[in-house]
Amino acid sequence: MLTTLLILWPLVGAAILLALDARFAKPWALTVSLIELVLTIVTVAQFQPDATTQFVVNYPWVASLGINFYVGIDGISMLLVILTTVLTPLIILSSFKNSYEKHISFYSLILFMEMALVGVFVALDGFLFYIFWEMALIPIYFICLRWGGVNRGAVTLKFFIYTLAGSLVMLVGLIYLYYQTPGEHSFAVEALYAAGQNLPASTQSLIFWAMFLAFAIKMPVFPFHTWQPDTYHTSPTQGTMLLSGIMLKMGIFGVIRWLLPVVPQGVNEWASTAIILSVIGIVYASCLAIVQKDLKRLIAYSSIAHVGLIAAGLFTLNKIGMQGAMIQMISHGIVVVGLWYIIDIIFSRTTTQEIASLGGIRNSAPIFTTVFVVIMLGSVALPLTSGFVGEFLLINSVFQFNNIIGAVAGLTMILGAVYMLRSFQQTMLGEANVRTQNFIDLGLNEKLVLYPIVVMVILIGVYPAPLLKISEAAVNNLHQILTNYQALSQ
Amino acid sequence: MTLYAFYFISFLAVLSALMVVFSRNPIHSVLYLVITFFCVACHYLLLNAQFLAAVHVIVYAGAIMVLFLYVIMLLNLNKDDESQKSNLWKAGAVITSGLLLVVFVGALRGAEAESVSFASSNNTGLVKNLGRLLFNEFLLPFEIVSILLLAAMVGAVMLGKTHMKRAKEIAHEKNGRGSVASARGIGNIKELTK
Amino acid sequence: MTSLSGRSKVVVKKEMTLAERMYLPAILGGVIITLKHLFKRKATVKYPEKKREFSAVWRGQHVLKRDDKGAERCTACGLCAVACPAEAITMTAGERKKGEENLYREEKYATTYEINMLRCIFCGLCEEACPKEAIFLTDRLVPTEFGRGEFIYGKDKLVEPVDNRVDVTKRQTPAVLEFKKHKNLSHNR
Amino acid sequence: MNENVTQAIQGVPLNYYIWLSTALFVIGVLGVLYRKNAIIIFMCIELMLNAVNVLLVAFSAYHGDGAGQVFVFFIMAVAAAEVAVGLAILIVIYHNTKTTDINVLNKLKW
Amino acid sequence: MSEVLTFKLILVFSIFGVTLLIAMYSTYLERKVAAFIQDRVGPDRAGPFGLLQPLADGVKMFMKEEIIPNVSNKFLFIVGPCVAMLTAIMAGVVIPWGGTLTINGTQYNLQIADLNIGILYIFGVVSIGVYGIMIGGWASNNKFSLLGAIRASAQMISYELAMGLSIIALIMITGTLSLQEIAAQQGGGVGSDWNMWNIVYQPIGFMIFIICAFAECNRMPFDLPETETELVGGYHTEYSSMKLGFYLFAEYINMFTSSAVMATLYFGGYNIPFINDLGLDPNVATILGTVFFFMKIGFFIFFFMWIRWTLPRFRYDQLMNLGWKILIPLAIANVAVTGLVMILMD
Amino acid sequence: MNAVYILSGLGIFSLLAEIFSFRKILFPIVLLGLLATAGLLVMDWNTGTSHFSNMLTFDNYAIAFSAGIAVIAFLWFLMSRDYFENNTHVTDHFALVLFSLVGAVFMVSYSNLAMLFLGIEILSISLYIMAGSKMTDLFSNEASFKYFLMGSFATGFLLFGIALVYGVTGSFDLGKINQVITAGSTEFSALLYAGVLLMMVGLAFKISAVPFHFWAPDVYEGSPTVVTAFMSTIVKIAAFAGFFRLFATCFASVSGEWVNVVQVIAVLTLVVSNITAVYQNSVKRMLAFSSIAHAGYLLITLVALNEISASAILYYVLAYAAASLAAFAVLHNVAFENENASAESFNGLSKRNPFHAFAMTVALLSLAGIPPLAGFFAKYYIFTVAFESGYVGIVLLAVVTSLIGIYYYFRIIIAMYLKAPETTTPVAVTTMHNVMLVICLLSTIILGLFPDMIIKLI
Repeated sequence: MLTTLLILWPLVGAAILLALDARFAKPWALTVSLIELVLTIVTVAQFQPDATTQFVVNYPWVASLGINFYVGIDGISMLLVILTTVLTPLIILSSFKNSYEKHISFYSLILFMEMALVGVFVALDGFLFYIFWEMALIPIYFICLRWGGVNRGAVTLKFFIYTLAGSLVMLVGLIYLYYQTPGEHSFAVEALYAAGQNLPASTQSLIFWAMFLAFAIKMPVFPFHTWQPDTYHTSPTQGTMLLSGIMLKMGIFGVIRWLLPVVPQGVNEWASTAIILSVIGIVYASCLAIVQKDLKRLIAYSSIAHVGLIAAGLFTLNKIGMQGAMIQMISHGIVVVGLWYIIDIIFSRTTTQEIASLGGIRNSAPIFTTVFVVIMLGSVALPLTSGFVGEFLLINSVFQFNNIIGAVAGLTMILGAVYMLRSFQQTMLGEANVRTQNFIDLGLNEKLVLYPIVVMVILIGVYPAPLLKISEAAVNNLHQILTNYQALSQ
Repeated sequence: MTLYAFYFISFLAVLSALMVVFSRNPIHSVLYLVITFFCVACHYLLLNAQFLAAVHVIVYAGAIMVLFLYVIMLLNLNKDDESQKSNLWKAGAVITSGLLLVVFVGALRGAEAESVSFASSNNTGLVKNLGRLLFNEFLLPFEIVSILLLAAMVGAVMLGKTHMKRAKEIAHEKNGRGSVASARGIGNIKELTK
Repeated sequence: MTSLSGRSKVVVKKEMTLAERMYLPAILGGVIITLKHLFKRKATVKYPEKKREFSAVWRGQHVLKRDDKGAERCTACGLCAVACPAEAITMTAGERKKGEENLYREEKYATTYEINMLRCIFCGLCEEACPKEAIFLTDRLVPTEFGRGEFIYGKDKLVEPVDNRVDVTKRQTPAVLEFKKHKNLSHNR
Repeated sequence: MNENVTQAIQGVPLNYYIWLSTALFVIGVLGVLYRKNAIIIFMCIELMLNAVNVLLVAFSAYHGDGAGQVFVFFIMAVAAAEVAVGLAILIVIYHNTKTTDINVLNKLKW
Repeated sequence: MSEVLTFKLILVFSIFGVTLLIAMYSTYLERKVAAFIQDRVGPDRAGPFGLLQPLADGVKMFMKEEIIPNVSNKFLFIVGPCVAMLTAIMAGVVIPWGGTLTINGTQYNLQIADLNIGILYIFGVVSIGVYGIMIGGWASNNKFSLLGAIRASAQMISYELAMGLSIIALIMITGTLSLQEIAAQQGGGVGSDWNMWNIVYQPIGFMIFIICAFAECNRMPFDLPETETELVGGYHTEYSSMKLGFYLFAEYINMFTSSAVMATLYFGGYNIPFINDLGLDPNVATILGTVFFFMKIGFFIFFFMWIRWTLPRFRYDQLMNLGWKILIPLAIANVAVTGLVMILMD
Repeated sequence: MNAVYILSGLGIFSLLAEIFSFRKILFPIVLLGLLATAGLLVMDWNTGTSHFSNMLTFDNYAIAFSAGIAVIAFLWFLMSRDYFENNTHVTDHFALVLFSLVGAVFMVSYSNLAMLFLGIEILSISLYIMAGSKMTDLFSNEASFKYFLMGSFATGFLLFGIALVYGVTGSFDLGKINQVITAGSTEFSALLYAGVLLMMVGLAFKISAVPFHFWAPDVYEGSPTVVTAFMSTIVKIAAFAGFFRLFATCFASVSGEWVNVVQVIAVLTLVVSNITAVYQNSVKRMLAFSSIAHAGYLLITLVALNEISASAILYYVLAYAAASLAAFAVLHNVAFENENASAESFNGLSKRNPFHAFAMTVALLSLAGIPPLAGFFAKYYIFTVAFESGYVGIVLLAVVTSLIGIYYYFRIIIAMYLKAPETTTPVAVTTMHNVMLVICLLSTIILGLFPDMIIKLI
């Protein structure tokens, strides 16, 4: 029941919001997201950190097609739900000083998005997962379209078609799996697991690619990433936050929940390819990030690099990698939201995001600079920041998989440090120019957003155990399944 | 005997059908089509469908083709003012229909049915039998045809009538211009008398 | 104005009743009228065999009269041509030669005298204009011809033959004769 | 008399009628494609319908089943209705364009 | 078999001859009636009472100069009158001219062909009759002719509808389309098998039919296709000589045929009331019947002419209004009432 | 059967209304009548009666489609109120529309080929006229005439097919034909084959499947927008339901013979129409191509014929109709002066009339097949049907083409939300339109959320 409430509450909130006066939109949206957060906390409090799936709700929805409203939370979902519900209030809060036109629809879209995201993470029915997956696409599309920057029409369309193409292929795969489910056809996750695992290896490979394409586009992994920098660049800050902070995790979550256990043999066969792609992506994105002149694009590419690492770690199929992926998802989400907000702040005060035309902000805005430093360090995975735990585990797992690849993947930290520090140096340090000399330091509102992020970055870096504990059992369980099949196939 | 009659009538039918397509003058086409229809009526007679033959002549030759002729005359299309399609197009048309014919021939060649079971009584074409069928088995379609005809009638009248109305409007516009002028004149007078 | 004859009807454009609009009674009435005519006496006269009586004042083909001795009365004064409203008459005058006294009554006579019968409207003004009582309109019909030219009557057709005089006494009723005596009237001057 | 007719039918194989109507039908199609004058195209369509009628009557006679001939009635009724409507449309067009050449009707691309 | 065939051939030729003869003398009659109605005597020079006048007219027609306009469509110009004539003559095929003659024990039917769809046949033939006029009018390449042709076609199509509807009511009563049977049904003797003429059951139907027959024959007051005051001569403006003669002939033949149809359908055809009760020899009765039939036809022909010289011509819109707004609804009502009465009588 | 009575009665009533000056109350009466039609139809549910010596059979399939048509017609009337009001021949138009609905009901409920033929013709003839109802507009004339020519041409093919089938089977009754075919006398198989294919060609013309589609865009573009809406919803539904009824019941036993052809047609339809739609500038034309594309999706069900095909089609057409009507209603209002509006005329609609923009967005999303709207489930069902019969290739193709579809649908969405409007005047709308849009949107969403409502019907 709690799960249903988690899904429905933002929707109800969005609906009420639509009926409200424009003055109450911002506070109401924040309230809704905070209540959602409270609900999550309640859930976490009741959550048993074991391998079981809890808070299961299972209603028949389209009985004739074996589709059920089947949701539940296990460790992996729990983490991501937490991430979503934590970030949403921050994102909403971050938009308070912006005056978007028609902001009622803006906030209701964000709430709608939250609903879809939570839905994606808790769905235990393949079809339901797909529905939420696509539903998440619509609000973000409209957010980018209506409140985005120049050339947003073409860019968002590209983004939309890209992701939809991937997900449609995934749908085909899902339908195929559905027809392979034993007995009464069903989309339930167990049934799909059973169906997928019983398929011959060649078919599994096909399914693997069908599903992987969707997830890879969403993440995005190297050859499928072309939509991402443009979209990130064009979207309004909140859109970008949603995209990179949470939506990106949908892809990784998809891999964990709907790819690895479904077609283990296919995964076995193609995991190395996926890893290589991811690693190529890391290097490629990092290199591009170095030469970027635009802060937003730089972060966009860094995001590709980070996510590449997560994917690579995940596909090594060992426990460390998976756990690292989990923690890194959280970390990356938090950090990247912070970074986007910082860029937004810079942009709103200097009307530019070009690295070259900035500089010397440190002089006028020390608090801001400090916050920036912490978050940036989180991003470059300095020890004791959140990034470190995840990246360390991930690189470790890739090393276990293959030394050379591991070494290459390790570049991500170095290159990340290079471009992040360089950008920091160029924007914050040095001589102040006309644009930056009157840089106003953080206001209350901004502090409200950034301080929690800073706290979380440090907290997770210092004491990640509670988070790890939430997902540990589930990850172990997953790993168990995979190793079983690895053993079976060898 | 009947076979020769069949050959002759068929030959005439096909020939005049071709002439429908290839004669330059629309009126000639109409007349050739009338000849084709007569041939078809003769075929009906050969097939012992007398009632149908008569109805065919009345409906097609007597009404439909007269209507065609009427329209052609009304629109005065007796000139050869049809811009010819390009030869390429014509060749394409001939080839397409040739292909269609080939396809038909190919499809129907297998249908060389020599033995067809004849019904014991071959009075199907008589009015009485047809009437019985029409008013028992096919009663609903028969009634429904009335709706079809009603719709066609309403539509045709509507199209025709609106056109008349438009002609009136044009006339009215012309008059209207005059009345506008006169109105202006009145205005001027009013201004003058102020 | 009140009608003197009392035959005129006032036209009223009233809405017709249903019975009237069906027209059937009216048609029936019409049909009966025509049927009645079917049995009426026919007005046709079989012309060449049977001729209809001319009225006394009928004006037919002209004649140029001769006097009792057989001499032409016409002196080609041209009054008839002047009087003719249709410009149908034309003539040329000539002088009488010696030895022609029995042919022409006066010294001057018409060498040609033509009436275009296609132009003539048979009004009789020539007859009235003639001071010599030379031209008269008779009760004869102008026969049909095939050519236009043949309708231009010369003297050959107009002058009465000596031995076959045309009777014009009908034209010379006592009233006419009496009228013609009054020389003081402008007409007869 | 009916005996005569039955014999007459037997004298002509059903195939011949199938061929005949096919030929007429194809000529109709040819006309539709070949000509430009809307009225003639329209007439060619009528020709196609007639080909169908011949076929139906032939089948009906050979099956000894009147349904085919009844169907022909319906086709005729429909043809009549179509002609009425079609010519009405044609006249409206003609009044707007002063021609029945379908090439004038190219405001909308094909 | 061959005897019957010979008889049929003789019948065909005699009917053909009689038709032409009657058409010829219709022209004479027309002039006579016109004259009489106008208090004249009409043609009376050629032969006694002018009876040879049609011959003289025919000779005149043949001798006239044959003019084919240069701009006309020559072939169709000639085809037009031929079609008109052909269709006019064809209609007589199904009319029962009399009962049966018994010669040498063989029964001969005084009808060329007893089609079971006789009425439809007549309709078919009549409906293509308009082609003659339309082709001729169009081929003349003259606007008056064309207008005449257009008027003719519109008029004939319009009135055919009402005509058909009026006959449907009749057919509902008779239950057959065969003219022979319809005629036979109206005969009989005193007693149980006595049948009235159809006019008794279908007065309104007859009225509609006769009006439509006027229109179909392009007779006054419906002679819009050839209104000489408006269209010079309508569809035959450009015609001369025998081609014109064909058109005129066709018109009279049509008149004759429609009179025959009217007599057959509504006035008992060749039946004479009570003749069966006189106990005459069947052959004599048949011949008497045929004579009587021709008398009926003669009356209707006379009626055609009578009306012509009585009523003025319609205006074109009046013509159409009459056809579409009065006759067709009336005919439909007639059908409905007939149907109702039939149901009630059952 | 009651539906037929009511609809034809309404048609005649509207003609009488002209005489007795009922014009004012005609509109509500027609609306009520349509609802009554739908209600009466639903009351016949599960009775499966056949009428008039098996001319019409109102089985559940027929009832579902007829009721659907009645409801869609109801919405259509709401949408086209002003079309009727601006027209001089109000009652005639009403009558024509109602008669064409009668034809549509025949097309979904026939069980004799004669009724199929007559249904098609009643529907078409009324539409020929409606397409040309803007007399002075040459576009409209042209559309009408093209529709007419192509419609009659197609009828010719259909009839030839019917004749051949009759020749083989000796009957027009679907049941009897099926019996004969299943009995499997191979003597005439070539004739039968030709007949079936010709009928398919004829019907493919009517549903404007691809090699036979070329008339559709022109006609859709030229006709008045409301008529286009009618054509692309009700007509399409009726035509496809008729098509399906014929091939799924009558010729199902020889499906091996024709399924390849349908497959080719479906593939062509999907590819060609979607690609062509991308290049269209006029919104109406784009919607026309989109409707052709949807015919392609529907054809997939015929390729992969199985027991859930019928319900898939029903669901698809309802979803499609709801979305399509909404889109046309918006187009009608936006492009009121300019019937052939390009995508530019949608520029900034979100500012001129936010509700319309929203409605259009939802409609287009549904057409594009974005979950959780009805359009998605519709496509999904079709994919599952195809999957179940093992046509994975076609499904993949359909996936690709629906991606292309998104491209052109989203162009309008982008225009509405992104581009600056040329004029800032708000788009005026009537309450009727808003009600109609709300109903369309709600049904799009509700159908999407609870697809089982429809799916379990047949």
